[in-house]
Order: sequence, then structure tokens, then C-alpha cells
Amino acid sequence: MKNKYSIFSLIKNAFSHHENWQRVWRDPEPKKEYDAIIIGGGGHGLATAYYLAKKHNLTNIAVVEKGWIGGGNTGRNTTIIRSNYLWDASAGLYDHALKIWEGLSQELNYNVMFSQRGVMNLAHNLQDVRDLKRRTHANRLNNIDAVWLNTEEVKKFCPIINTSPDIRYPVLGGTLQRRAGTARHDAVAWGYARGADGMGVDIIQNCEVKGIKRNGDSVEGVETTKGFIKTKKIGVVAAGHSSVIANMVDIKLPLESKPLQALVSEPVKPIIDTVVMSNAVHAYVSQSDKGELVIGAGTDAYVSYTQRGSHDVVEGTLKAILELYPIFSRMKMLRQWGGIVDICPDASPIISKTHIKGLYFNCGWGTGGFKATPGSGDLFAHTIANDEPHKLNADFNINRFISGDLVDEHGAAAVAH
Amino acid sequence: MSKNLRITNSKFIDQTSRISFKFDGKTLYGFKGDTLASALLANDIHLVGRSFKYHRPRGIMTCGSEEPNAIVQLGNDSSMTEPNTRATEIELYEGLEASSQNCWPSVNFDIGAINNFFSPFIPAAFYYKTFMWPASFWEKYEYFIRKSAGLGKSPTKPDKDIYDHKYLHCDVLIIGGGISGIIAAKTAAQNNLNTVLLDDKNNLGGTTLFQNNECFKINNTYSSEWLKKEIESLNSFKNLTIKTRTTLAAYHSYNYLLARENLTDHLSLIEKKDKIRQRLWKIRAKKVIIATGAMERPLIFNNNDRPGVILSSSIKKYIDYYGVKCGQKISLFTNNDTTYETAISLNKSGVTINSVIDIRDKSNSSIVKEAEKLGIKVHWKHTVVNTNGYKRISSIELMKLSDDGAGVVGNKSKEECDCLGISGGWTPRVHLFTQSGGKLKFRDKDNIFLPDKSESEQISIGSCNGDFELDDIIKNSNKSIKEFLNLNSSDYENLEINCSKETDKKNIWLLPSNKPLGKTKPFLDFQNDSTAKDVKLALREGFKSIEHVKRYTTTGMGTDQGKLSNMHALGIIAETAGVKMGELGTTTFRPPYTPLTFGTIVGRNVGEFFDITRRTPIHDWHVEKKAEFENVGQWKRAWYYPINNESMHEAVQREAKAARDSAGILDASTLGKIDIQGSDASEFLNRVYTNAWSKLEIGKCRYGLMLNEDGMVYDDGVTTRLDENHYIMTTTTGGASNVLSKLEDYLQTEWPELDVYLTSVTDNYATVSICGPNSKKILSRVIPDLDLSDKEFSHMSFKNALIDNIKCRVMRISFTGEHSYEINIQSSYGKSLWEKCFEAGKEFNITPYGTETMHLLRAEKGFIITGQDTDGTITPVDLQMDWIISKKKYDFIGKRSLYRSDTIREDRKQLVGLVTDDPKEVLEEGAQIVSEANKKPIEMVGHVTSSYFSPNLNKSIALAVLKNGKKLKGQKMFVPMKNKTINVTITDTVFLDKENKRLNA
Amino acid sequence: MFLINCPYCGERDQSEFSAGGEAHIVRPKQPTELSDDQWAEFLFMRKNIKGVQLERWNHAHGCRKWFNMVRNTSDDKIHAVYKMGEKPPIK
Amino acid sequence: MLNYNSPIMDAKNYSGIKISVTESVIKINLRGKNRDFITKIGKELSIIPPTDPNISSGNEKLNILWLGPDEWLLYSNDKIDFKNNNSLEDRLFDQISKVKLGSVTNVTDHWVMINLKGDNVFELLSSGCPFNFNDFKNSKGAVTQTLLNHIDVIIHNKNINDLNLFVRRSFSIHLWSWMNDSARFI
Repeated sequence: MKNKYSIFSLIKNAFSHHENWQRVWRDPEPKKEYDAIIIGGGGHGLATAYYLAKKHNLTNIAVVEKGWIGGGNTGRNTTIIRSNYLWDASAGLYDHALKIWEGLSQELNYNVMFSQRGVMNLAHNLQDVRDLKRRTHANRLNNIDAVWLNTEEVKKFCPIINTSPDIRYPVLGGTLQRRAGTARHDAVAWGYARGADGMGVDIIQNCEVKGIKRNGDSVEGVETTKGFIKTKKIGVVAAGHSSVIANMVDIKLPLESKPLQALVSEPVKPIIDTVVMSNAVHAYVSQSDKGELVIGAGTDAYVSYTQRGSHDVVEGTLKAILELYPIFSRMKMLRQWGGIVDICPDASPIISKTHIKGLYFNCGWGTGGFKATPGSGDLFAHTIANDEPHKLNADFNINRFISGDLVDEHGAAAVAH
Repeated sequence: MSKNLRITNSKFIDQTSRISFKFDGKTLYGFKGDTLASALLANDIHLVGRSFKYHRPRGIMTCGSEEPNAIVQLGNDSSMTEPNTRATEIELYEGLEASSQNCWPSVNFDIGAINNFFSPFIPAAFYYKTFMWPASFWEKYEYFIRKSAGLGKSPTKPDKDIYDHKYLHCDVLIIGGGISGIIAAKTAAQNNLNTVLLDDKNNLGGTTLFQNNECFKINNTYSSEWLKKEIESLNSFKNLTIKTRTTLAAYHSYNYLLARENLTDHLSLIEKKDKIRQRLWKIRAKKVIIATGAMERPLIFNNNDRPGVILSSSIKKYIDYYGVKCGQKISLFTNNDTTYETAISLNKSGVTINSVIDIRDKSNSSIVKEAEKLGIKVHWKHTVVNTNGYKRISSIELMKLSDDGAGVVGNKSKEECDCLGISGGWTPRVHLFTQSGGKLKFRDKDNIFLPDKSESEQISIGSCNGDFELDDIIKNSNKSIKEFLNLNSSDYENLEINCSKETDKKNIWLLPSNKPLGKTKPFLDFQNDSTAKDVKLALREGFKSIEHVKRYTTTGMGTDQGKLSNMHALGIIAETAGVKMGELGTTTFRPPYTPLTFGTIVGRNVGEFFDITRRTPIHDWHVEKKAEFENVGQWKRAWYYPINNESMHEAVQREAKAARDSAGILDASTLGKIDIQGSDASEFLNRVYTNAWSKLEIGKCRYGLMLNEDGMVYDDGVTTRLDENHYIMTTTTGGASNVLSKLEDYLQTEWPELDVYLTSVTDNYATVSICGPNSKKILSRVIPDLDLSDKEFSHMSFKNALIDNIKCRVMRISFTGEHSYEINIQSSYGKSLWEKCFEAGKEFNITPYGTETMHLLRAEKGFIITGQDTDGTITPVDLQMDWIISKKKYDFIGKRSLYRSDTIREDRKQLVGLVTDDPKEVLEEGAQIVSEANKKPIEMVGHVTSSYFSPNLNKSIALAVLKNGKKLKGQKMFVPMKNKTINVTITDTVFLDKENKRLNA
Repeated sequence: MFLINCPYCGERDQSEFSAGGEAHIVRPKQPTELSDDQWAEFLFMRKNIKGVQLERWNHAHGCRKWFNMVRNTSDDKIHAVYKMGEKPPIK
Repeated sequence: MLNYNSPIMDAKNYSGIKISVTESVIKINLRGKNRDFITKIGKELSIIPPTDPNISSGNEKLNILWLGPDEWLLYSNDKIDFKNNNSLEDRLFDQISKVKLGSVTNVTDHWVMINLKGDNVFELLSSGCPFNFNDFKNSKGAVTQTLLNHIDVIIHNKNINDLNLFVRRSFSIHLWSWMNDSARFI
């Protein structure tokens, strides 16, 4: 078990000039065989391992990561956490996650800085209003805290938004989920890694999966850059690279991996103390504890694994930011980057068994996976351990694309008259 | 009292034009050509800011974009102030006001400095390990963390400045106007290539511009003299564009580059007015030559962060270029030759140099000999182990290095000084190269990362390519330029170059001290306060990857993006982890190279130009009539027409009533219109719509429903057969462009065999829709010679007509359920036609109505609006429109999906009507529906898609999608609102005139 | 921003084009004959290749023609473009 | 009586640039795939529609712009009076569409034609257009379809520094005011 982190441990270690801290996780060589292997050392993968060990006593397991843990979308997203989704299935899934977030720092004894500063979604046209109200009503009846704010209330809640009726797409109102907020993305990966490692899970970095060995229609192990590892259960949590793994076993997934970009400004003193999202004009913004404005841009329409997107997407996003926050015009972009997001046709994830025994997929989170990390890990662990989905992820199986029972979270398409 | 440290012989500073400015409220003076930094130094001000975490006093450390410390708030006007600007880059202008950041109450006395005393308890990433108890307290902890974090302050009012964009296409783009960039520019220009040369400074020449040292000569003149002539010669080329004050921000794939040109930041407040502040150049270059030079490295030793500790080459620039002495008793600390150039320059200007502390055992280069000749004292094989002084360095402590360089030996000696120049060697600026996707290689000789291979059409030349000696720079640059541009010769073949060559090299990433590491503060990232200790802590805790160490310690994540700190961080990681730096690799350099103003990225696409506004030909009329407008996609549509300050509700009720009682008129010009011609036009329509088209007679209209391939309703509209092979299709306003490209897609890729041509004519026609019992009378006055009898002109048919000799198409179709006509006329006559109809309708009280009333009227009749009553999850069957799905047709877009196991389910959500028990109670659109009032948890069985108070039925009506709704007609349901539950009854979707009497009235 | 060589108009900036996803997924001629699985295969399932991929692009703001592209999705390098109906050039 | 209304009735002068709207020139969209289409058009108008991309053909009365391998835009140089002239469209429709050679569509009011004249016209375009005009500039008769400040446009190089720009009518006012805003800074 790990030493407990606290203010006292900090003081204690100060006297030895912090030279006696233990490793947050070991750096083991892979064993010959594991009871289960998780492919992908991102937040979802590490969380899956953590809950497999914690709730299902599967401790002889490994997480294999081709790079460094948390280096994919976990470390590249805008850290927005909310659960105000439209459909019952989604609401159940994301609120399950949100409930875990609320106690995660304590559970992991690692401060993931979950900050419930609220997430506000703005409406800019009449169909937006209908869609967001519909969502708010659904949330309320699903016991998810969500309130509708009129334009004045929006202004009151976040005074720096330009709510003038004269702008191109005036703010007609918005929904607010107060329990929603942000967290420190790296800490989530590190905290779960520390927790899992403490229970004996092997976290193996710089270990790329090259192939999956099958015997008939069940899995036997994975070929990696560190050799063959035997196992009967494989959980694939490879986000943008899910299809790459799937292609190893000739499975086609309903996924496209596209570039998603984000950027931060230079750090400034507190200026916006909540998260504001606007789908219609596409501007998401919050401010990190460090003081940087964290801004999410959109995806490009083409498949790419380069972690680079096109400049027009960034320009379009900042255009929208200045439309809603003209005071940010003199702020400066410090850093921009891209991630690879695996997107499902219905904008909902897949947490599912496959027709191959012992092979499970957790993917398709698109642009919104970070918020689900704890819930996704918990439910995927359950699915792997019991070879059966939990009721909360039953609807998110692969077969829905065959039967047509999609969980379409796009909401209304173009407003039409 | 601050003393003047200005010497008089600088050619680059106009000492006749004095400029006054304010720093921290104090009025000071500088000269034209100064930067804020050089002006402050001239006033003997070093302390300019406080560090991010420990709030330690910090001073100016460099003379360029890599500055980590001298970050100031520029201006104090709430709309024009700018946070986190680098004093080393701000050109001085009359009226400039700047202030220190991240300190309170003042930079001289900063409460936050208390953190410095707590520093033992707050090592790297301490915050992950605490603030967890009690859970509910995080919000409070976070409040204080946030308050103490951040650097400058955001403006609080909108920016008044203007920004602009320009596209630029060239044969050769050269980034950097130093000696190699200038050689490249001239060579390219001489060969008639369309050439562009960028430099971020206000003049060309780089550091050679002020290199007046005997040891560096070209053709027997100072290298500076030689270069000046070259620069002058550039003016003669018409095909060469030179942009100074222009920083290359981002290098994207396919040689697409973004550069920021600074147009007014250096001008006085008056001169700035109404000019474009910054312009973003979007450059597409056939070939790119990177000549961005190198950055000097600091040295990492105990307390290396005090104000007065400055990079040695910056001290040289301050004295040689700005004519400013950084101190009066200066010590220099180095591991390489370039510091001796600084020593010689200082010596020439009469500045006292205590000594040069050099970690090397010796050096035999000519420049070192020259320095020693001038009597400059050198401590070979020594290191600085500590510095003293709080707000300004006052002395240094030095000791002899052990032979292996791992420790120090002998006695400590002290040297009084007011400035310490440090130099840890040089780092090529490879940022742009890596941004473009280029891979780096490591050179052990001098521990640098160099450009290796690159995919794109580009080369790096000069010191950004690892050439540091004058002769190598010129010879190698010339060679690679010729190869890159395929040239046989250039002007730079046989130059006579004399320069001092560095003979001895030695590098120690973390210099040893007489104290244990734990008791020292050797800073790596000066802005984020991360030390060598922090990096070692991260490694100890198992953070192996560079990216992990960077994120865990925040090294290199400040506003300078680690320009100074990265190499040493890597060095220390490699050393501690015992791996070769080459194998370790680097962290990725992400764009932009230096922070880029949001306003610049957005350009003039703000306010009016944030997004396109589309207007109908009749728009002005609506404006004159004080209509309220609704945004529909990019269109402005008249929403309703309030008269003598009616509320929206009142206006809509009036309009809706008038339309059914007598006549209403609607501007329907925004509907998408696609002209379809070709011998397979009918077959094409059969494939794209759910219903059958072959049998539609010429002159008749038909409503069509278009699906996605997944079977969900996508778009709808009326299509008219104008001729045997000629149709005109209408689409929804929002769907118009998507429908056209979707149809083009099918034609070009799936059905190329079809002889069909699609042409958008949306903008070609204005569409005036007249409805109501009197519409026929009105139309007969507008087009007297058109036979409007039901026999001649029945519902769902069309006629060509002439109005005042202008061709137009008249359709008798209805979206309101009323007898109504749509007149399509070429847009130029739309407004006139509208007015004509309005005139003709006056005696029938013809009433203009907007989109809101249109919605209401069609809802009374149970007509759907795709996108409102459908949401991409609704099939035609769900809409109870089975009648529109042709059973005969073999196939159409989306057909197969209608027969999947889930889409054939009987209990899907289906479109129904709702009436409230209380007819006055209007449901909220989006409200959810449940089957039992007080059951918990409540299962939601559907939601309200459209809801209005109908003035014609004098009751509230609504459309909804409801689970199994088809079968539930007549049943009660409940709509639970926040504070009440509304009882509703499920009805048919048609509320008014089920028998369609009015259509033919 | 890519520089795309439209087979009809020549080299143009990426902003003039729209991407249409994986190429050579032919719409079944007889959809009604297919099982739900086979239909879903056509409708939703994609190779989503990391590496050289054949994909569809449309010169939406130019000649409005659809065409195919050979592009490496792991470095965005465009190897070739070819017209609809033509065979993909050897990768 | 019906009156003609142009969305923009204006002409503006800036340093080295004059922008003005040319009203009521007839514009017809032509589509066709095979030879017979080309020859038929040639016969009817005594102009051969260009089959090479990005160019135009024409005479003193008419211009035919290449829009794509099977699409062209025909427009007249002179204003015409719509109240007694649709002959050209009807004639072509009968000769082409009726006999299944292709399609003929009147797009006279779909497009608004803006004329740009002066040494700085390309300066103006470069502030919102990703297209590379370096060669286009000097080739009389050149045609391109591209984006100008995110709006689809067709640009016809009539003469050195004398361009006709076509923009869809509903976008024209927006583009017009953007052009005027841009021209201020040239």
C-alpha cells in the first residue's frame, strides 16, 4: 500500500528535503501471463484497471501503454465534467461518473482538483432553446440538477458574456448544471495509476500492442513490443486508436478518428469562474487554476492520427470566443494542440463485449470522454469481470448499430422551416 | 535616485529624441529605439516582477522573446491594457505605461513573498498531495490558489483596436533577417524568385549588426560593416518583400505558415489611432528557409535567479546596440567563448569587469587571448556556488571545480558585483522546424538538438542549424541555399572571413555546490519557479517520460514555453536517469512560437462580420414595417410584425387570425430551390424521396419526404413538375445547401448513369406566399389574365404567368391549410411584387405574417417541421406518414433502414397531438411527458415538439412524440413542470379542418 | 491547411474542400436483400485506417465535383488524387 | 408596374480600387456532358464553351465561364430589359434541355455581379481569399471559383486589374459591406 498523502506527509518530507518520497507507480517488466490486460493507459484504461482490482479482486492484471500514461486525450482535453445529457441512458451513464467524481480525490488520496464551478450551455436560436429546454426537463426528471436561465440570469451568473441583443446570434438563455465543473486531467491518470499500482496492477509504459492472438473465437494474449503476454481477457481502451486494435482481429467499428484541437491563453488573474459552452457558435471556455483560459475548438471532418488539425478550426473558435467575450481580444494564445477523437455516428460511446470471447471494447467517446472517466472505468471493469454489461452500459453495446437502436445525442440537426 | 547608465556612442538609439514613459507609476525617460527593458536598465532598474510560485524578486534576464521574468502589464485602460508582455520586446513609445505583475501591494514589498519561506513545504506538484481534507473545503482552498496564481490581468472592456488578415503566396519564404537570412534573401531575389523575408525585430541584421570586434571580419571589414552593405543592396529587388516586426507564429503542414506583423505597437498613443494594430499573414510558400538563429543558455547553480543575473550575450546587446550598461561592476560566468565578446565590448565601453568565471580548464581561441590581452581576469575551472542580494545581486561566491566537474574543491572566494552575466552555450531555435513535423537529431559535441529530416520543402541555415562560427555560417548557408534553390553560383563564394574559433568545450547541466542540493535553489524555469530539485523529485517519484516531468513540475509551461529551461531540464533528466539525451528526445514545441493575440487570429471577423448575414429580396420592406427578425441558419427571417407596441403573443395571435379569416402574406424566399433537368429526373426523384414521382403530371406539385440512409427524416418540401424532364424542388431553409450537396453526392458517386442536372436557384427567385379565403381574389387582381378556377388551377398545381411582362411561376400549394398561392419571381422584382400584392390585398386586410405565425398555422393543421418535430431519430412511420412511403418502389434513400429490428418496433416514439385540460394552458416546447402523475422514478414517454395557443380554435394545441403514441389516442397523459403537473389528452395531429375544406374554399 | 490538387481545378487551399470519409464503399444495389448486419456494415462500419487510406473529397467551394484521394492518415501526406470511377493509383 | 430592385445600387472609390455593381446582365447556367452539347452551344452563340479548366471564352456580347467539367456560366456584357427579353434563355432551353443535351437554367438574379477595377484589386481580394492570384493576375480571361471572406464567389478576369465577381444575391449585401470595410485599409 502507498504512503498516505497529506499536509503532514509534506511537512515530514520537507525535513528530508523531499528525498524520501516513494514512487507513485512501479515500472515493472511484463509478466508472462495476466488474468486480464487493459490496452491503453489513459484515464479510462487506468480507471478500468483500478476498479477491476478494487471491486472485482482482479489484481493480476496489466495496463499496457504504447507511450506514457495519460499522454493521449486524457492529457489533451479541456477537462469539462457534466452529466446533463438528454437520453435516459446517457444521463444514467454520465451521472454515475459525476457521482464518483464528487469523492474521487478522497477515494484515491490524490487531489484531482474536481471543481464544481458549474457548466452553462447557451442557446442562440429558437431551436437551441427548444432543445436545451427539452434537455433541462429530461434532466430534472432524471434527478440531474439542471436549471434553465433566461438571458438576464445568464448575464448574472457569468457577467463577462456579451448578452447584447444586437450581436449576430444573441444569447437567448441557457441551461446550468451547478454540480458540473472541471478537474485536473493529469492528476486523474496519475491518481488512478497510483491506486491501481498500490493494489498490484502492473502499469507497463512504452509497450505497444502489435497483435492480438486468438484461438478460434476467443483471445489468448497480446503481441507487444516487449514480447508476447498471455491472457484470457483483453479490454481495449485505446480511444483514437481503437480501430487500429480492432483491425488486428478483423473487427470493423462504427468509428472515425478525427483531430480535435484545444488551446490555452497566457495565465491571468481570475476572470471567469465557471465553464461556458456554446454549441451554436462553437465556443467552450473555462479558466484553469493556473489562470489560463482553456478553450476547446472543434473537430476536423477528415480522419487523421497526426494530433494536428487545421488552423481554420482554431480561427473559427476564437471568432466565437470574441463574439461572446469581446474583452478577451487582447489575450494571447499560449499553446495549441490536437488530440485524436474516436467518434460514433450517434455521438455516444461503446462499452461492449464483442463476438470474440474475452475481447471487450470501450471507445467512441468522441469529444466528451474525460467527464466519464470514473464511470466508464467502473462499468467497463464490471463488463469485463462478469462478461456481462452493467445495466448502466447495456444500451451502449455494438449491436445498436445493427438494430438501429441508437442513442443519438446530436439533438436536432439544422433548424429548418 | 536612479543613475544614468547610458553611454553615448550607440548608432541605433536616437539620443536626440527623448521619450517619457511610466513604470509602476514612476515617470522615466528613454530614447527612440529603446525597448522597455533597455530603458529600464538605463535607469538602473532591474527588479521588474515577481515569480509565479515563490514570488521571488526577478529582473530582466534576456533581450528577446525568450524572456521569462520581465513580464509586465502594459497600459491601465480597462479596454486596452495587455497582460504578460515582455519588456524585452516592447519598443518604447511616448506615453507607454507599464507595471509589475503578480505582486501585491508592490513589486518592492510583496506579501506573496511569504511563499518563499514556505518553499520547503511546497515542492513540485505538492497540490496533488494535499488540500483533500475535508472534501468540502477544496472550493475554499481553490479560491486562494486561483487568486495567487495567474500573472497579469485580463482587460475588462472590449478591445478598441482593429486586426486584419492577409493571404500571401510566394516562391521562397525566409524566416529570420540575421546574416544567413540576408544571404538567403539576396540569393533568392537575384534569381527572380518571388521572395519574402521576415524578421521579428524592427530592423534586419540580427546580432552581426552590432558585431564590431577585431576577431570577426569579412573582407577585412567588421562583419557589421559588411552586413550593412548587404542589407542596403536588398532594396533594389522588386521581387523581394521585407517585413520587419513580423514574427513567424506557426508552421503548419504543406508549407502553410502564420506570421504576425506588428503595425502600431511601437507608435505613440496618438499615432496608433484608427490604424490596424496587428496583421496575421497566412502564407503559402513553395519553399521555406528557416534562419531563426540560436538562443543563449543560462547556467544552473544556487540562487541563479536574482535581479542582475543576465544572459551574457544580452549584456553585450545592451551595451553595443542600446548603449546601456547593465551594471558598473560586472562579473561574467560561462562555459564558452562568446562571453569573451561581451567582456571585450564592456571593456571598450569602460565598464569594470571583476572577472570571467569559466568552468573550462582553458581556451586558446583568439578571442580569449584578445580578452586576456586587455587585462580581463579569468578564473579557469571555477564555478559560482551562490549569489547574494535580495532585490539585486550584490555578490557571488565562487569555488574551484573538481577534476571530474562533479564537485567543488578548495576555498570559497567572494566577489562583489551588481550584475552577473551567464552563458551556458547556445541552443538552436528549432521550434518552427519541429512544428512543421521535422525530426531532430542530437549532437554530443556541444549538446544541441539539430534539424534532421523533414517532409516539407524547407531547409534550416545558420545557427538554428548548428553553425555557430562566422565562417561556417556563411559557407554552409551559401552551400545549402544553392542546393535548395538549384543554383550554380552566388555572391558569397569567395569571401575572406576571419573569425575566432572555439577550441575547448565543456558542459555541466547542474553545476555543483558546496551545499547539498536540498539546501540550494538552482532554478531551471525562472517563471514557474521550478528547480533542478523539482525535476529530481519527479524522477524519484517515477515520472520517467519528459512529458511527465514537464507536467509534474510545470517546467517549460510558462509564457516563455521553456525556451530557456527545456535543455537543462532534459540534461538533468538524462543525467539522473542515466540515458543518452539523443535517446531521451525532446518535448514537442507547440505553436505559436510566441503568444499570439486572439484579436490577431480573428482579424476583422468580429461584430458585423462574425458570421455571414443572408437577406431576402424583400428584407427592406420587413425592416420598414418594424418586423422582429429570427435567425434561421445564416438567414434573417421576419419573425413577427408588432404594430403599436404589441407583445409577440399579441402580434402572432392577430396575424394568425387574419390569415385564416381573410388573407395573410409571407416572405418564403429563403426556402431552398433546386432546378432539376435531365431525362432521368423522375427516376432520380423516385430514388431520393420516399414516395413515387413517375406518374406526376406536368404542371402538378407533390410533397416529398427525404430520409437519411439510416431511415430518419432529413428534409421535406414540395417539388413541381414544370415539364417532361424539368422539375423545381423546394427544400427547407436550413437544409437547402446540405440537401443539394447530398443529392450531388449521390448523382456523382452512386448514380453516375443518371442523366440529371441540379442547379441551385434559391437566390434567383423571391417567393411571395398569399394564403386565406381571400387569396384567390387578391391574386386575380395581381394577375388578371390567369384563370384561377379550381378546374383550371386546382390545389397542388402550378402555372406560368406574366406580371407586367415579367415571367413568374405560380404554385397553388399550402403550408397553412388555407387556400393559398406561392408566386416565384426573379428576385429583382420580388419587393415590387410583394408591394403589389400588399396593395391588392389592402381591402381584404391582407396581413403580413412571420415565421412564428407560420409555425402556428401549420401546427393547427398538423404539418411537421423537420428539425423541430423531428430530431434525427424519427422515421416517416413514427410521424404516422406511412402513406408517403411507396410500397411499390424497390429502393429509395433510407428505405432499408426502415426495416431494421428496432425501426419496425411498434412502440417507438410517434407523432401525436396534445390538448391541455385547461385550454388556456400552453405547454412549453421541450417539456417531457409521463404516463403517471406522481410515480417516482418517472419514466419519460415523450416530449412536446411544438406548442401554441391557437386563436382560430381558441385553445392551446401541441404536437409531441410519444412512445407508442399511435395507439394511445384519447388517453390522458401528464406533463410535469418544475412546480406543477399539466394534464393533457392525446389527440390526432390535425386540429383544424380535417376535411381540407378550406384548401379548396 | 492542406494544399489539395483538385483533379479538375488544380491546387487549392483546403478551405475550399469538404471531406467525405472512406472511399469505395459502394451503396448496395439491392439493399432489401441484405441482412441487418450487412446493411449496418455499409451504413456505419469503417476501417478508419491509420496509414494510407482511400477517401472521398468534394471541391465544395470550387467546381463542386467529388473525387478520391490517397492520403496517409498518420502524417496527412497526400499521395494522389483521382476522379470518381477511376481505379486508385498504386499506393 | 413592377420595379427592378438591385440589392446594392452603389459604386465606391478607394485608393487604387473602384467597386461597383453591374445590374441586369443576363446570366444562364449551362450543364452538359457530351460533344453535341458543346457544338450546339457553339452554333447557337457562336462561342465554344471552354473545355479547359479555369478559363473563359466570349465575344463582344457574351462570356462563357468554365465552372466545371460539365458546367458553365453564360453572361452578357450589356444590360438587358427583362420585360421584353427572355429569348436567349428560351432558345437555349429548347435547343439543349428539351432535346436532352443538358440543362439550361436562368440564374440572372441568383448572382449579383460586382465589378472591381484598379491596381489594388488583388490587394483587396488577398485580405479574404485563399486563392493564389499570382498567375491569374496576368492571364486575361482567367476564371476561378473560390471563397472570399467565407462566401462562395466566381471571379472573371476581364482585363488587367478589371474583374467581374459573382456572388449569390442573398450574400451580396454582406460581402459588399465587407469589401468596403477591407478597402479602407488598402
